[in-house]
Amino acid sequence: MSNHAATMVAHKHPSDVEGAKIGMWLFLFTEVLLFGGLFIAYAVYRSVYPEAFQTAAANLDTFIGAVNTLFLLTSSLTVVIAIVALQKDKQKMAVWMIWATVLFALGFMVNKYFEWSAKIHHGIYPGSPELLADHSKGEIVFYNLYYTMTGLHGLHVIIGLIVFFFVLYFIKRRPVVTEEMPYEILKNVRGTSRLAVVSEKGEELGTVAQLDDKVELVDIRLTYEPVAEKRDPRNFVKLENAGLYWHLVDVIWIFLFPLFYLIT
Amino acid sequence: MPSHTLDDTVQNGESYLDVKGRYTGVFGWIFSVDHKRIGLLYLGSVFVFFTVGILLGLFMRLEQMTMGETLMTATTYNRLFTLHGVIMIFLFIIPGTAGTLGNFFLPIQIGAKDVFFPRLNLLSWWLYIAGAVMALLAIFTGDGMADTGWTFYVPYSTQTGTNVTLALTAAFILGFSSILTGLNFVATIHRMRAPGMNFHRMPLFVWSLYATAWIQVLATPVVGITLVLVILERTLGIGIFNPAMGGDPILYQHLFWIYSHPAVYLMVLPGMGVISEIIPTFCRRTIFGYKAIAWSSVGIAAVGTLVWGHHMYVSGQSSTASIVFSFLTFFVAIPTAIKVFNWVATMYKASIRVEVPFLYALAFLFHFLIGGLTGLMMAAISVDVHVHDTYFVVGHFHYTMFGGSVFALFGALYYWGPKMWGRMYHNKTAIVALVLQLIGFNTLYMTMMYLGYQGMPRRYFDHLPQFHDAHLVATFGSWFLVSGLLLMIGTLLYSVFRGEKAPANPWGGTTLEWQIPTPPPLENFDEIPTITDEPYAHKEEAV
Amino acid sequence: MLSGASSFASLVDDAFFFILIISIIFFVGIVATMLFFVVRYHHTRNKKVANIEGNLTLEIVWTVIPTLLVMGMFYYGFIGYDTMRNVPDDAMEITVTGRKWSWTFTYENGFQATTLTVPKGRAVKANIESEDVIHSFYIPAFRVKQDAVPGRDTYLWFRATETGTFDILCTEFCGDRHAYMLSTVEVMSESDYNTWYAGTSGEQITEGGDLSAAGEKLVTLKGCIACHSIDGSPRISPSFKGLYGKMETVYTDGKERQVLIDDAYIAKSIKEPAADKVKGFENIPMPPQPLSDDEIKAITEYLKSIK
Amino acid sequence: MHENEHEMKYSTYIYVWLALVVLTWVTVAVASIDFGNAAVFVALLIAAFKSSLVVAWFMHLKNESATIKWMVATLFIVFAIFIGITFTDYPFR
Repeated sequence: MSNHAATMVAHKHPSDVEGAKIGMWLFLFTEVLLFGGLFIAYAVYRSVYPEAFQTAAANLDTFIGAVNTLFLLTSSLTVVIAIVALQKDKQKMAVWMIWATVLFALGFMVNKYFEWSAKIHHGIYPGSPELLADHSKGEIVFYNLYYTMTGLHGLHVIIGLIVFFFVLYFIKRRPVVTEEMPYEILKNVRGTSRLAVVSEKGEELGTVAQLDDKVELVDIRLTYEPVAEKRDPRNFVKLENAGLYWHLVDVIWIFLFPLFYLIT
Repeated sequence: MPSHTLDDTVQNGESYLDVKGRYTGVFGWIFSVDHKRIGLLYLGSVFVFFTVGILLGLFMRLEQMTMGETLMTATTYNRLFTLHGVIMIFLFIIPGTAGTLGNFFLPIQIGAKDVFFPRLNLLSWWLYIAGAVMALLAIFTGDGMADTGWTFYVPYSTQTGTNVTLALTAAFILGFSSILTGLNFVATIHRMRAPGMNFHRMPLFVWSLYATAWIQVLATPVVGITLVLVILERTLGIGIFNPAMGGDPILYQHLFWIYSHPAVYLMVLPGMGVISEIIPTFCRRTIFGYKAIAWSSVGIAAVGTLVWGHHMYVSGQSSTASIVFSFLTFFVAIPTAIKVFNWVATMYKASIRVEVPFLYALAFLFHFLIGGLTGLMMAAISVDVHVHDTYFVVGHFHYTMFGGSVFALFGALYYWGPKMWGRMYHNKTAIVALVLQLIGFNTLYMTMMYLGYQGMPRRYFDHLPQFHDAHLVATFGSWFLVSGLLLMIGTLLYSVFRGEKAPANPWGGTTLEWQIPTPPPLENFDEIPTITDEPYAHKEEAV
Repeated sequence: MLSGASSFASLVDDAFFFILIISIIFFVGIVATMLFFVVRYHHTRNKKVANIEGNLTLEIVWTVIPTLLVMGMFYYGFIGYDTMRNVPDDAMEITVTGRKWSWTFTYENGFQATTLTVPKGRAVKANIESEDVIHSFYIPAFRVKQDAVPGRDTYLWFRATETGTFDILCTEFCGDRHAYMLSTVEVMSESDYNTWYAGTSGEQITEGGDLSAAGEKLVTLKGCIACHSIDGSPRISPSFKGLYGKMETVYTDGKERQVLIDDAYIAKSIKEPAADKVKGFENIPMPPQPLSDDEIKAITEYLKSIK
Repeated sequence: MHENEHEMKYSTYIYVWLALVVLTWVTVAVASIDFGNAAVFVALLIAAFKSSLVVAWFMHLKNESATIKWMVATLFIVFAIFIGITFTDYPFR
């Protein structure tokens, strides 16, 4: 089915990579503007409460932030390396690099987990009594934004992880898939009627076309060799689009890091 | 893509309505990735919600016939106008022209076999349905439909006990559906034009959809995150807009209108595109000022993103902001005026056939002029301070949205209906329906504008005695309007199933959709045409 | 048209009519041309069409002329607004407080009332605040309007030019009784106003005099009667009539129980409205009211008096 | 299939990555310098530079068609307008 569909698409706009790219970029635009709304909110509140933002930012751990930045930058590097590897038909290298990306992304999330739980442990989370009682309004806004923006970003990291697992599945999947083949399909394959039919004892009974009512069951064994290590070109597009998405997640963090951790 | 619904044995040239695919019956529709079937799916669902919206509006008018409580309590009334707004905006007008006619005719008009991402196209319809179901769930679960108005202003929307969260989730999903349609259209227009069809040979409907699609892609995400922030405040207490937590409720309005103002252009631009198709066809001549009309669509979309603050003159934003926004707002009038002048100039030295679609185009111009000109009154700050949030605004936006884009949609259904379902409408019934609509529409909304200038605020369950007579007149008008609308929906439905068979080109149109059989075959064209001329090349001697 | 009663009325109406007249000229002109073309170039009269593709001069003309006109309109709207935002130095100040669903007006001497009284001919600056959600303070006859935003103080000013009584409305949707968040402004002559103002006092209502009468004033002033009627008629909250001394079924932490409505219950309901919610009204949120003990006592006395 | 893809080299990407790491160090280092009100602009400037490296090389925008480049430009113009016009409000209250 999927192969059939693919040929039909190709028929409509023969391997139009450019169009697929336009689609992907437009999708990224919507992601940028989704965060964009929050960046507008950040800009507004920072202009309203400049001192409070600095006080609150000083409470965030710059070291953890910087480490996380490095994690994401490096994971971006491993993604592009995976893409190049796939382009050079080096499947194994590509798979390893995607695993590295996944690992860095997990490292990022683990860091984030410790960072958030430390803050929550100190009673700093949206709507907490300590936050509302001991902090100025500007700081409350800062933490609300911090949790919303890094939370949404974290959600995107998780989505990215899931996407990479799918890509891994597609790359590691054997290029030729063995499927059960019902007789209805098999009979349409050209030449089937000329296949020789052999009894269990080994004597020849004639061709499929000559079968009569006496035969109760035909056991068909097909042996074929899958084409090993032949890349499926669609995997490349999948990995590239996953990569584009992942770099966007990186770009957003590149802005989140100084805005929340460094403006002390 | 059609392959999913296709046997390999499909006869090319067979109508898309008759094609037997992998699925049959209703599944042959709701799983079809054919852009034409998706267009009709949208059309059907959109008109179901339109009918509901009309009836909600009628109930509101009936409540206003008397002072005090008559039909319903204030609580019910508040939910009713919220639902009316949500349905009419998110479930009707936004997908109304782009989702239905855009899906159906955009690929045909540019000489393509489908949109660029056919499966994504089906997904956006499914998301539309998911959003609609969510909105319906909001009515029947929890404390019932939100009572905030479709604008969901904080802090009221974060405090009310009604089911705002579910209504917002519905709006978010519908927004996502709209984004996917826009993304698909941009990719389609960029990559799938037939050979020879450069941007300046595209039909003007396609131009308007192009501008619309960009608004959908660039503005919708901002409102998406804004609605999410309100949901977060209601569920997790993250009060980004909550003044008790240092937040600013006016920031919500900025973020909301960053989308929702351009959204009015994404409601009206496709309507303008339709008018740019109907007028040259029935004038039997080329359109006057093709490039001016085409680029003014882009101009409207561009300037439209700069003017959201004119909804906020009295909100408490700075006076500077009000003045800047007022100044910018007036510039939207220019490309709009250019369009109107060019349309009228197209009628000059033409050979005009006065058919129902053309009458609707005239009605569009009539209403849209009133809507646009009253828009100028409200763009002027001092006047808006007086009329803001009164019935004047309600009248104004019904003139532009309803009298404008929706009348264009009606005209388009009479114009393109014969192509879509291959059958003609009943002429006399259609004209009677139009006359009823015109009488009712103008009585209702002109009276509303009068009431607004007298000081009648919008979203009032009840009214003061001095407003009573005008309210009565408006309600009378609504009866004419509703009967005209129901008659029209009836006659269109009749034409779908029982109408006379339509010829391939009943109006003598020159764009590509008129050059293929009626109803169109599954893949539109046997052979992709090569374009050598402008879209509205009519012969000098009218036939 | 609605008669105007402030110095802004003519500013707004003039700008409105300026735009209206230009609009009518354009509207009539365009519609007439359009209809003329439809008749003149109907296919029965004109078979030969002219495929005119455009005309640059015309395009420029109908771009430039509307641009100039709308700039004129902008200017007209702008000068009106400019006047509205620049308060004269000698303006008297009044604080307008919006809450669900009533307005309270506080004068410079501390006197509070639920209707507004202003002198004719003097500039009045209204400082607007909100206690809960966004409201909008609107006096159609004066052509003024400004939102009351929680957490942010806004203002407007006006100079009344006619004596009489005019409507005050709320124009930002604020809930069930939005349409009844009404009040009036009474414009008096300068001398009448001075006499009236001299008779007001900013003393605490509860100071001296009849406690029950003070309570009656308070339930109006604090907006209680927006939700609680005093004549037994149904509104969104229990009526005050006959409430005191009644046994009522309430929900406390989700459990039903019977309570006697006495001084203690009333005090608690005012300070912690969510603690014991009367059955049938358990979903109606009432905000805690920042009232002094004296004020609560006065209200309790008043409730006792309306059996 | 990918004849339109430019040749890719591992080394280019590693250099870009190194530049990004160095710039991250620079951001952290200059954060301790007191630029006053300009601090946020310095931080944003470096962030903008870093992200344009990612967009141009890692997302290979520099090899994309003019159409896509124009689209990206449109996005940033629109976003700049959103922020810019919002700031006709807050500083003037």
